[in-house]
Amino acid sequence: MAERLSPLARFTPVSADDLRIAEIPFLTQINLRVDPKSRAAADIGVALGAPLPTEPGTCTSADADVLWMGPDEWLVVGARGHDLEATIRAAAGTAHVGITDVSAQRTVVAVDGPRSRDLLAHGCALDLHPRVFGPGRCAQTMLARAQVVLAAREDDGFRVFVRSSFAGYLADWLLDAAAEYLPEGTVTSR
Amino acid sequence: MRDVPEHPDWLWSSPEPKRSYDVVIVGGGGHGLATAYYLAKNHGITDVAVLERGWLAGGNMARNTTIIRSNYLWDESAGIYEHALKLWEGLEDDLGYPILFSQRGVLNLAHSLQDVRDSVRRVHANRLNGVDAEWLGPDEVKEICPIVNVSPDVRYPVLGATYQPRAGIAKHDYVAWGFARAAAAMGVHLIENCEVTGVEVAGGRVQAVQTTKGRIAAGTVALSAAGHSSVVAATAGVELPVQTHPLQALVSELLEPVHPTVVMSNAVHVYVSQAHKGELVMGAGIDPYNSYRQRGAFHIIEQQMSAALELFPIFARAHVLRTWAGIVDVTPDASPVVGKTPVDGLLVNCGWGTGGFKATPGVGWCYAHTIAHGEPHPLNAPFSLERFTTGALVDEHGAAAVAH
Amino acid sequence: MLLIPCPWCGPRDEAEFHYGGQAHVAYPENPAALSDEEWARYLFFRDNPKGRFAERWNHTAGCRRWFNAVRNTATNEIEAGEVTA
Amino acid sequence: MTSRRMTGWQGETVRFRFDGRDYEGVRGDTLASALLANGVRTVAASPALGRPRGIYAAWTEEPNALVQVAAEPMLQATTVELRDGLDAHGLSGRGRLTDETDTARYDAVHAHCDVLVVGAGPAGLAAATVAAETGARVIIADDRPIAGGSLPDTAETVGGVAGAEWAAATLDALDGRPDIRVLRRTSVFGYYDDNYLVAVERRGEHAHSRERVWRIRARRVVLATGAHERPIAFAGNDRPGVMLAGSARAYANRHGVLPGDRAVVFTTNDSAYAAARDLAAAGVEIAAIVDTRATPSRGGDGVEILTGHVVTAVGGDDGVSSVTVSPSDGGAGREIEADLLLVSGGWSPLVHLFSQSGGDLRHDDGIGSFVPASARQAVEVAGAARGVFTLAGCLEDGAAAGARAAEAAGFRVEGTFEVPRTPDEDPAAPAEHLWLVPGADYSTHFVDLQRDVTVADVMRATGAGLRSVEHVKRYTTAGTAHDQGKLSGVLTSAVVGHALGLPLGDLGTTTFRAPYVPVGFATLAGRHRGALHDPVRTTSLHEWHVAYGAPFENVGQWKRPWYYPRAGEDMETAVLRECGAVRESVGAMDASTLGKIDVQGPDAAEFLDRIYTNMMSTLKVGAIRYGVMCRPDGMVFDDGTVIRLADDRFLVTTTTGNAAAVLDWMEEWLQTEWPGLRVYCTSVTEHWATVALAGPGSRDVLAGLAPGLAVDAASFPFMTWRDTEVAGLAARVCRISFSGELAYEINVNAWDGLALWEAVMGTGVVTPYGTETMHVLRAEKGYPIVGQDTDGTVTPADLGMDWVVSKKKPDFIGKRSFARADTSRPDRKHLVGLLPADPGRLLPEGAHLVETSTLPEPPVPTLGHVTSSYRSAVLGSTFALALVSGGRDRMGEVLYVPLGGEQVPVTVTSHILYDPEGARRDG
Ligand SMILES: Cc1cc2nc3c(=O)[nH]c(=O)nc-3n(C[C@H](O)[C@H](O)[C@H](O)COP(=O)(O)OP(=O)(O)OC[C@H]3O[C@@H](n4cnc5c(N)ncnc54)[C@H](O)[C@@H]3O)c2cc1C
Ligand SMILES: NC(=O)c1ccc[n+]([C@@H]2O[C@H](COP(=O)([O-])OP(=O)(O)OC[C@H]3O[C@@H](n4cnc5c(N)ncnc54)[C@H](O)[C@@H]3O)[C@@H](O)[C@H]2O)c1
Ligand SMILES: Cc1cc2nc3c(=O)[nH]c(=O)nc-3n(C[C@H](O)[C@H](O)[C@H](O)COP(=O)(O)O)c2cc1C
Ligand SMILES: [Zn+2]
Repeated sequence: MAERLSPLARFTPVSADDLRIAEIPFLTQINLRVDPKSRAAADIGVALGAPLPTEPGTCTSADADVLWMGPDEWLVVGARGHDLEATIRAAAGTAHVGITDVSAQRTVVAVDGPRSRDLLAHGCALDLHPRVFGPGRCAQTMLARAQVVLAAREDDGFRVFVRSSFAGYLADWLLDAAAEYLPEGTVTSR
Repeated sequence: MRDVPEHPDWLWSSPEPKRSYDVVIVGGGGHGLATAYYLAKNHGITDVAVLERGWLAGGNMARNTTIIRSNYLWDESAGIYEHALKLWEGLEDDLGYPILFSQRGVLNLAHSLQDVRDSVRRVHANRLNGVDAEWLGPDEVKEICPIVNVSPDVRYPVLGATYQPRAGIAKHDYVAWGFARAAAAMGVHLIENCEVTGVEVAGGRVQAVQTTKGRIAAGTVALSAAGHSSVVAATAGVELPVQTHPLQALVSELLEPVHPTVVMSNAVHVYVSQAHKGELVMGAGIDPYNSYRQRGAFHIIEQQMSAALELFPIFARAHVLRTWAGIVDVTPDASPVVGKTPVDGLLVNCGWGTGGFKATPGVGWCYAHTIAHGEPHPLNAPFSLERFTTGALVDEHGAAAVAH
Repeated sequence: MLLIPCPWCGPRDEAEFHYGGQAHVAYPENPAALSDEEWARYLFFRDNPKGRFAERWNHTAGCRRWFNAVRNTATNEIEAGEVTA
Repeated sequence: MTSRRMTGWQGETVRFRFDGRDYEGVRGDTLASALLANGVRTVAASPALGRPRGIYAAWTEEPNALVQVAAEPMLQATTVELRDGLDAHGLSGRGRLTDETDTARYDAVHAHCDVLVVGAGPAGLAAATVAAETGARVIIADDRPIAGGSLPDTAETVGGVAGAEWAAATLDALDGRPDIRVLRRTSVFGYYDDNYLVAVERRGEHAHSRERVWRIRARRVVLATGAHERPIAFAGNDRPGVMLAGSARAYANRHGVLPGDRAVVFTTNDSAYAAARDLAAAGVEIAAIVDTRATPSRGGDGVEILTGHVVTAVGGDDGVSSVTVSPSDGGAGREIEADLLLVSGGWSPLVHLFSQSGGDLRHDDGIGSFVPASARQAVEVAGAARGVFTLAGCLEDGAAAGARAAEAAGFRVEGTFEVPRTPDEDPAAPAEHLWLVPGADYSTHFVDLQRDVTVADVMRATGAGLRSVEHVKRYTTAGTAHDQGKLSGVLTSAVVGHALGLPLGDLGTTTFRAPYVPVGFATLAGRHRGALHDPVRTTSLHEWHVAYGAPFENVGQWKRPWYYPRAGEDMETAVLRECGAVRESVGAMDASTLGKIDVQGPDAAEFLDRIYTNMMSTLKVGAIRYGVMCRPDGMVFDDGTVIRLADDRFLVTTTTGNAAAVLDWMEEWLQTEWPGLRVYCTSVTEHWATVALAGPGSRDVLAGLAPGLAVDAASFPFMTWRDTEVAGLAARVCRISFSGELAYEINVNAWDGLALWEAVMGTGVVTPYGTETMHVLRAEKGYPIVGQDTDGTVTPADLGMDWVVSKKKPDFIGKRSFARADTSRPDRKHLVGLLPADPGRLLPEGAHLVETSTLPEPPVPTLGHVTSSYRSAVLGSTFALALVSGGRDRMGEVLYVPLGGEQVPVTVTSHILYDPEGARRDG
């Protein structure tokens, strides 16, 4: 039987001193909708090890990464195979929540290294300065002509969540933009 | 050789407004001026003032990409635009003014199978209406416009195009000045820097307009204020189903002739021709939000450039010389409103959105008829305000989806 | 490129938003009870002022929330303090 | 060293060609300075009159010296940096596009800052330095290759060193600091709403990207863009050798080039005296200074000064050979031999960007030009750009503006900025505002050199009755060339004022528009070209389709396999084969692109009842229903299936093209109209891969792959779904059909899509089919495709789908519109089938229908048009779907399709042509 195939399975990771780009496939992703003031929200926070972040554009990391997506919407991201859906469902009980497995809806591209901000600035209109968009910040926004969820990590690292159908386009775009920051010949330019 | 044709020595004078006119036309754009001209010429009505808030024909008339065609989908539209095209064909002689009307043909490109269906549908509809129309394959497109990239390897390949050979472009300013001069010569008053600030209504009947040059009484008030129609109509308590948006255009520097025709592509949002002096004249889609600012946003231009280069790789090293915007009034069905309003004696001509330049002589003709007879001409009758109540829309964006 | 203040995400580029036209046009309580004129008014007639305009925006490329703002259509300036979630 | 270069001027030699001849210049030259250094005075003939034209200015304001460099048209020789191998040609006002592919890269970068400073002259450098001190994030952009703005032109000193040196050091110091970005060779060309500015950086032919667009969002902006020297309209003012005084000074000081041997200086103000002094020091003989004023303020360093005089004629056909000067009040003229005529009509602040930003201008009678008045955005203007014309003044003004900007952006200015020392300047004597030297005939008094517009042309325009500078611009074309009237704009207004007897302030200027300098199309397109022009969306099976040789159909941004030709097959044969496989055996299609929306919450059923025309709340858990959505105007907007997963949970599918629109639509109603409904919608389009398995053999194939699933018709009825394992993968199987055949849609996690597909293909009995076959099959069954068989003017009733419109629900979106006069008309266009009399005749989609077998004269009323048309194996005929006026009342009627002179007869039938009883759906 064929293996699972991630959207960027055919993409060769980039690995240079200043810039690294690689897919992190098969993460568990749950879209969570719940009233942040509800009991269920609090219970889910407890189950996930940290309260749901309610400050717009922030994320928390405990048992899973929880990214603020909207005033009543979060993206809960866990390791491959992590049954987050069950955890969240159990915590929510019978309350009115929306819990949807979206693990394959988006794939994740890690962009790391001191040039990551320069690279993303080619296509992202957000101010990515570390004072403004440092570790713990996340945003839904546009990167080039694709909608993405962007999360800043420590050490100039970013996670770019992109819809699977756009992943090939975005990877092409990232490679093309990255060429300037990579040693000659790292990327065969199109 | 000078590329500016010799203008006549005299265009129009700037009289002080009288206290009253039989007909006051609000808005001295192409439509207002053409209406005044045909009122005088066809109906002998010359006690007419055209009131213009700024400089004559400085609104959309000064800003449009000058595409003239009549290959619209619906019979109602074909009727009025084809009437206009026939008038264009004799207009230079009629006005005694060089308007540089050039019937170089217009190509409307199709980029998807659905585009193809819609295009073929329009070609067939046009033929039934006596409008010249052809469906061309990519190779034939290339023959007519060799610089179009018809390679199948681009993101949105050209699958074919509709072609109207009689379509083309004209020099917008000269058209306006030609109408203005001819109307003024027949006694019409063209009054600039005269903004209409209110329409006076009593007993359900229009009485006068208030202007920055004082009150002017009128038997009939005919609105032709394009992007500002709602603002003026609102002062008479009349609401119009239009929304005002910026629409941008741009030109390149002057270039030796490379582009022999007019190419429009709705799917990738570009339309372009090369004006007689040599500049590429190009437009895109409207800016999405309501605005009277007469300026648009820059990303629209950037997107337009990437689309333009997909179609015309040869443009890569041309330069954008100037960008600008007009403000256009758009109706829900992308067709105009020309006819009566609930206020007696108050007529409206608006909603031409992104495509009313080509209609200039046609709408002037029909609107003048409507003013003179108090009833619409058969060609503008379908474009009444009532259609929004009955639902009998003339929906030109659904299938035809071709602006301008 | 306007900078539109999303009440949730903060100011973002216009390209992230979808314009929703005039605000506060409620879907009629009972459409069946309306005359054709009244229904046409709901369907097709919206204010189009030159000046202050209460309008709707959707932050489509961001939090996907609809919100209202008051913008001056003559200058494009969005009034501070007039943005509501 | 070349002939007109100042002795002792050092520089690395650069070789270039101009108009086919080889020359040498030095590094740091512009093409213009190198041409002048080589004694080339004439660059090209003027566009309309064919008069010889030379170099008139020294930077972006140049109106004359246009060149083509390789494939790039219409560059100003004054801004082209000389490089080895440069090959340029003079242009007469029109450039050439060439077929050569532009292989250069272009890109764009977003940038944010607290303070953006435009211009790195003394004012801009001071502003940036002060702002940077506060800790603010600063961007300073300047369009020139080296720092200092006009300082390198003037050879003034700052802080005891040469101005250019001070500027270079100051800019370098800024460049090294964190949070400060220095953009050289970068023109800010547009100032848009909300302090969004765009700039183009010229990075060089060999840089990674040749040009880069900067999209800058600045909290505050300081415009320190300097001023332009003004021309004067006089007879023969277009001759090669006539040059702005400040520009000639720049050629001497910046490039070590003497633009002539013997010069006459014609001025209305003091600044040209400094130019004369510098040029004299460089070795140009100054024959005389012609000052329009009665009393100039300073001595001419021994040069003859003719006060109260003007230039009335210029001798020399190919270039200046003499200058005739006369007293302003008439009287005899005097001819002075000279090969250079330097002109200064005063200085006009460069207000383009300020005006673009929405700021108002006012006329300043003191400097005789327009200056910034009230601002509408967060912007300061500093230095010469607001009429400060002394060096010390510019430094101080810049520093103050930088401080104001940083403070307004929330930073604190600590301490004070030491304004560097500058030499004392004599107080300037008042300038005279003379634009036009009176003449008998104005046919060689040029106002716009590039457009060949003279004062006579302007007067002709005013003579024709024109009163507005906008009309005069359009009548004469003054100000519309590549330089956008940087020099001619205000001059034209002034001449109009002269002609009409109106003050310049009343006339105003024409409108300033972006771009400030011309910007390349390719530059603006940036990376969005070729494959990156617009995202390509693909499914998890994409590579398989590619490997199998499928051509693709673009549906929105998606790539969908269209059909799968086998060796030797054309499209028609392949599609007929695929259709046959589905009707007789079993086929599979990648249906992953369908939009999928998860709708959850206690009020989900109520919500869907309002959104769809039919009833969804009565749907049983485990069941599936087809649904149609309308817009409030009653026109069909989308269709798809709704499956009920639980009491409070549904999965909605949408058409491929409409997925995003439907989700937005749902959110809009939920958030803005029905916030009380407890419903959450989430897109899961790409979470699932969907394989449609269709045909009488599909049950066996499914049974083989899903041994745990009871597949018989009773256990798994039509329009129900089951969760199970297919090919060992967790799957949701829906029994729905878009072909009329027994069929299933198998949904698995997209990561498993390829595994599923390969398992299906691995059975060896399944034929892959593409969108074309799907279209044929559904059309045979009369299933409409939204967007193909509808066009935004079609109601469900028009489609013959009354059954999908609930009569029970009190309301749903669109219901009210069905009762309007037009929507209830009997002669509306109905979806019908058409069978051509000749079963081999394929009607073109888009063809129209008419009533009669002979075509009357146009306009011929159309009855409607063909929306879909195919060859059908099972029907043994071609067939079509069409929207036909009153179509349902025309069953059996013969109508005609006019095709190229022929009237093709067709019979109107039901739109359901195949298996109308639905006998095949259970296999
Ligand atoms: C960028 C652009 C490209 C276009 N391209 C094309 C094209 O290729 N082909 C095509 O057919 N059409 C095109 N159009 C549309 C076309 O320009 C308009 O539909 C048409 O010009 C409208 O009619 P008009 O000429 O009378 O309008 P305008 O010229 O706008 O005339 C209206 C006049 O009313 C005046 N006015 C407004 N309010 C008042 C008041 N209160 N009192 C007095 N006067 C008032 C205005 O100042 C203005 O001069 C384009 C439009 C734009 C903006
Ligand atoms: N004596 C006089 O009458 C007189 C008149 C005018 C100026 N001046 C002198 O000129 C100097 C003016 O200093 P300043 O700093 O105000 O101006 P500046 O002219 O020295 O510097 C302005 C800089 O901005 C650049 N620039 C302009 N528009 C730009 C754009 N859109 N994008 C990027 N760069 C752009 C220019 O090319 C220039 O490099 C002073 O030394 C002043 O004394 C003297
Ligand atoms: C068909 C057409 C051709 C134009 N050609 C030029 C041109 O060659 N040069 C130029 O500067 N502007 C050109 N313009 C633009 C005008 O200068 C001006 O921008 C436009 O009329 C809008 O007016 P505004 O920018 O003053 O608001 C052209 C406009 C049109 C409609
Ligand atoms: Zn938001």
